[in-house]
Amino acid sequence: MKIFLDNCRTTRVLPEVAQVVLNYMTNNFARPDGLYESAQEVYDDLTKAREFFAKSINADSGEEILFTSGATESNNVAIIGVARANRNKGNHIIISALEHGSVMSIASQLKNEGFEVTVIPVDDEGFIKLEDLERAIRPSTILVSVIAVGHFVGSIMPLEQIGEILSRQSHKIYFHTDAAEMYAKFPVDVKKFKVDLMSVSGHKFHAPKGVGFLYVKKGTKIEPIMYGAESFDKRRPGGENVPAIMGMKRAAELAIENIDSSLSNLRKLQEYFIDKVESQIDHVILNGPRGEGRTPYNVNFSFRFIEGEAISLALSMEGVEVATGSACASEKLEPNYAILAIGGDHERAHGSIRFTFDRFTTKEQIDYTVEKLKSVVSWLRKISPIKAGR
Amino acid sequence: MAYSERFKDLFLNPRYAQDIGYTHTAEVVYPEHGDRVRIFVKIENYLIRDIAFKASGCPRVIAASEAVCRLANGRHIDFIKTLNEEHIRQEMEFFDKGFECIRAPLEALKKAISKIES
Amino acid sequence: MLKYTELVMDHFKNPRNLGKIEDASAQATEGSIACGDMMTVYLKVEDDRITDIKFESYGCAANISTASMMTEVVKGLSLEEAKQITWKDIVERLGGLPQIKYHCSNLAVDTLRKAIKAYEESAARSVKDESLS
Amino acid sequence: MRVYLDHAATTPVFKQVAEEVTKVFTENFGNASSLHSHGQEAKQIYEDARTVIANFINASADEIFFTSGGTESDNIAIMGFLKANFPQGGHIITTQIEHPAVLEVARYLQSHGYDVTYLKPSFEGYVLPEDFEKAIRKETVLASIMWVNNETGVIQPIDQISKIARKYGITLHSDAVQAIGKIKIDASLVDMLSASGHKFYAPKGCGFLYVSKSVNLDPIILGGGHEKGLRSGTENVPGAHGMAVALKTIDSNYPDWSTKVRVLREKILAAISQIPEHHINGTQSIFSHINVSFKGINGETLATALDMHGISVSTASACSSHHKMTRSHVLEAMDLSDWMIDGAIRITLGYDNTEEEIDYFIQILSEQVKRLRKI
Repeated sequence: MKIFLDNCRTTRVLPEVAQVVLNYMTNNFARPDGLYESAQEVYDDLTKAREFFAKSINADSGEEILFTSGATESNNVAIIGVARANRNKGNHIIISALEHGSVMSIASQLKNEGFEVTVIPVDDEGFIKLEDLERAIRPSTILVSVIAVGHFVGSIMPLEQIGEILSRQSHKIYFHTDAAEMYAKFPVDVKKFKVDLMSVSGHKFHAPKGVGFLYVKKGTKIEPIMYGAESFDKRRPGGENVPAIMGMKRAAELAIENIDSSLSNLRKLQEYFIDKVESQIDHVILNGPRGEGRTPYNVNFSFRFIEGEAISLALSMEGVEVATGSACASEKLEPNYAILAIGGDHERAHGSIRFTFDRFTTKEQIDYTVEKLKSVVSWLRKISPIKAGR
Repeated sequence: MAYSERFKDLFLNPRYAQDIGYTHTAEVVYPEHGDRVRIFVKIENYLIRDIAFKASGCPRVIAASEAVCRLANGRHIDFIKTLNEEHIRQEMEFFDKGFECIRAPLEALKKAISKIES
Repeated sequence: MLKYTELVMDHFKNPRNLGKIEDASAQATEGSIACGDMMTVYLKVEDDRITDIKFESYGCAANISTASMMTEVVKGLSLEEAKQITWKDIVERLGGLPQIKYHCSNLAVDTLRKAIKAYEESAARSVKDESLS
Repeated sequence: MRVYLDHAATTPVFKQVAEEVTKVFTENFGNASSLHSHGQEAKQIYEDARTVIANFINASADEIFFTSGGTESDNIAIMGFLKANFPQGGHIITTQIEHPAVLEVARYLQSHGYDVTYLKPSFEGYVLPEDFEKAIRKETVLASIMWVNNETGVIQPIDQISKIARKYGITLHSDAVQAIGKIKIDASLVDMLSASGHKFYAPKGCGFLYVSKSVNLDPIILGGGHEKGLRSGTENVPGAHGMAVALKTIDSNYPDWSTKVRVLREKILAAISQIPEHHINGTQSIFSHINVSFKGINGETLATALDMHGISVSTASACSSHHKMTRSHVLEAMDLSDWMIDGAIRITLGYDNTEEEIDYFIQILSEQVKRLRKI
């Protein structure tokens, strides 16, 4: 059996979606800026896609949707673009401690450019505290970026309350959220969240890699980070990746169609999985929150006395593919910052395993995973010099 | 730009791009667009007995010229004075915003008949 | 990112000489959990020759594999020969490791050397003890 | 019949490429940065693609960086190079006929403390190596000169420019978007080179940047440190694989296909020569390009008439809805007459075109030119 439980990193492209992409690669392959009819058809499809995505997040118009190569680019355009364009208003930026790596790198780049960055901590379940945010706001604050759902520990951030706090300020503070783990999994409403910018990545919901979008609320002052031919959109030069965009649209339609039932099914499955692991394996710690505050797409456990890369590799040999927060699995050899951010120690980070589902994950797969997990954990514990109580 | 069947017909099969014996003519040029339209009319008793055009320019100018001719042929010059851009757009089935170049042929026609007192 | 050879995977799946030696001549533990790697080596020494060796590991795949290979290589060697073994020898025997994993292979050799040193110190002590009596 | 003759704008994805890409989408969909076997398979495909592409342009695999396309490659090359090596400013040489991805970057740099010289092309559409040499100053740090022009198809004298750049120790970037897959490219002539997948029958949304080992760049998209930190973002494995398969396909069919396209082009040129008062814009063009103007006919009008007969070509100048005529900056820089600029249509052939299609095209072209001239 092959079970892919690393869906937070990427998902498979659904056949229905691949079909759409294939069609736009080989049949409707024209560029939307051509003068001829086939190009015009593509232009119309692209415009409809823009409107579809706008509607799917309750934005006002398709013009607020900027297609990108994915969430990393979206995050770059949003944060660097807003920071540079609003520098005359202030040089202070606030991010959370659980941001995606790209946001972290962007923040340190901006520091080099003379911006000040406040990283607000998270509590031991992975939530930011609103009073920390309020305290961090200064007159020079121009942008707040908070991830919608923590991608390691699954905490759903209080976007609505953050938006509320920011809108109460006497000066304009732009609000960006990286919604890579939220879009097409939860209902998303940019008006309810009061966000100005939102990053989305296609390959997290069964669309191809290399495509995503950025919601940019009308009136947002933003500078491009790349320059080139004026295409659809001045904010992002270069021809649109139409096949991938159309594939992303199909993927989003399919996901959103069943969004509520997917959520409730996964919620049950998640509880079942957590219960089973906690009752059948000793010395496990659930990283991140329990219940409603956690995305049902994510479970993250630390297994004490053993190391995560060894666990994930052993599981992979049994056909179960997961991610680990162990330093040994990272190119930089650093333990997972999210586990450290929620107060975990290095051992907990090294021993952490992230299981992330998609809406097709089944109970049989969970049962199989738990069985294999039990044997892998007990085998690795047998060979470990560290034992419980030592 | 998606063109309607009507537009395609006007552009591909213009019946009035011809040479006629005319009584009045006028030309309008939009230099910034590179568009040039000349309208020829044969007028008898305030009626347009024959009409023709020559145009060089974008497809919209050519289609609009043909549309103007089709609308105007056989009509009284008072009717011509009531024509506006909207009528031409209807005739062309072309509603994309902007493209002021499509006004050129109607302007030329009105200029051609402007000296006639009714 | 990380591509392991068949041999590395085999040693990871079926580590040789795993476990404890209850009446070990010497043992040593190296590394720390905070760094993500830790292991213990148990030696049985007779006539300055390693007659048995076992290990336990809290560590990643590369650590488990290099430890396993190291025990195969040194079993039967004299202490002097065993001291000459380097992490490079082990990595070569495994058919290579991803570069960023080299440090994991260090740990196996470091722990071995620490265990040999522990043996030599205790042997020296016992020689001293003998000479005193 | 539908005839697509706008391959310089974008190409259809080869059937076999599309199939391979779809397979990677649905089967080897892992994230190339993950440890598990899905991720490892994806990584393998990704790295193999890098090697194939490197071999294709006489580079080594560690000199190939994947990007989202030509525009991004150009941006990273130019801005990344200056940011890393000359953040305080300097002099840059480029041409008036570059793609906007280079021109817009140059304009941005001009407003941020850099000095830029834009070389003017000859009437035939290429820049002269001696002009390049004359433009070099003590403080010149970078030159960006395209390999093949996108509008005229004119091949630029990169080998001679390369020699001059080497002589003065100037780093040389070339936008080779229109060249890759059509003519043999030796990347070692330059220090950086941009390419875009959808111009050579691979999918949209992927491209690559060749960066010689001796050149250091700063990233412009930051994140998880993918592509050795130069271009962050989850690896577009299907895209990279698609590019490799497309290049391999071109490579193995090149003698047949390039001959076919050359023959078709000759056929079109022969037909055009029968039509009075025309002008071929640019000489020494690549074998897939024809840029031609017919006196008295607006290019957009001719293109529209062709489109209404199912034929897709492009024009360099067109009316936009914003009350202005956009004219080709390339043809303007070549100092062509107004009728040549406003009348230009670009016919770009591809490996998928057939003789039957070209016969049909020639027939419609002659008819429409005749008809429009009457109006």
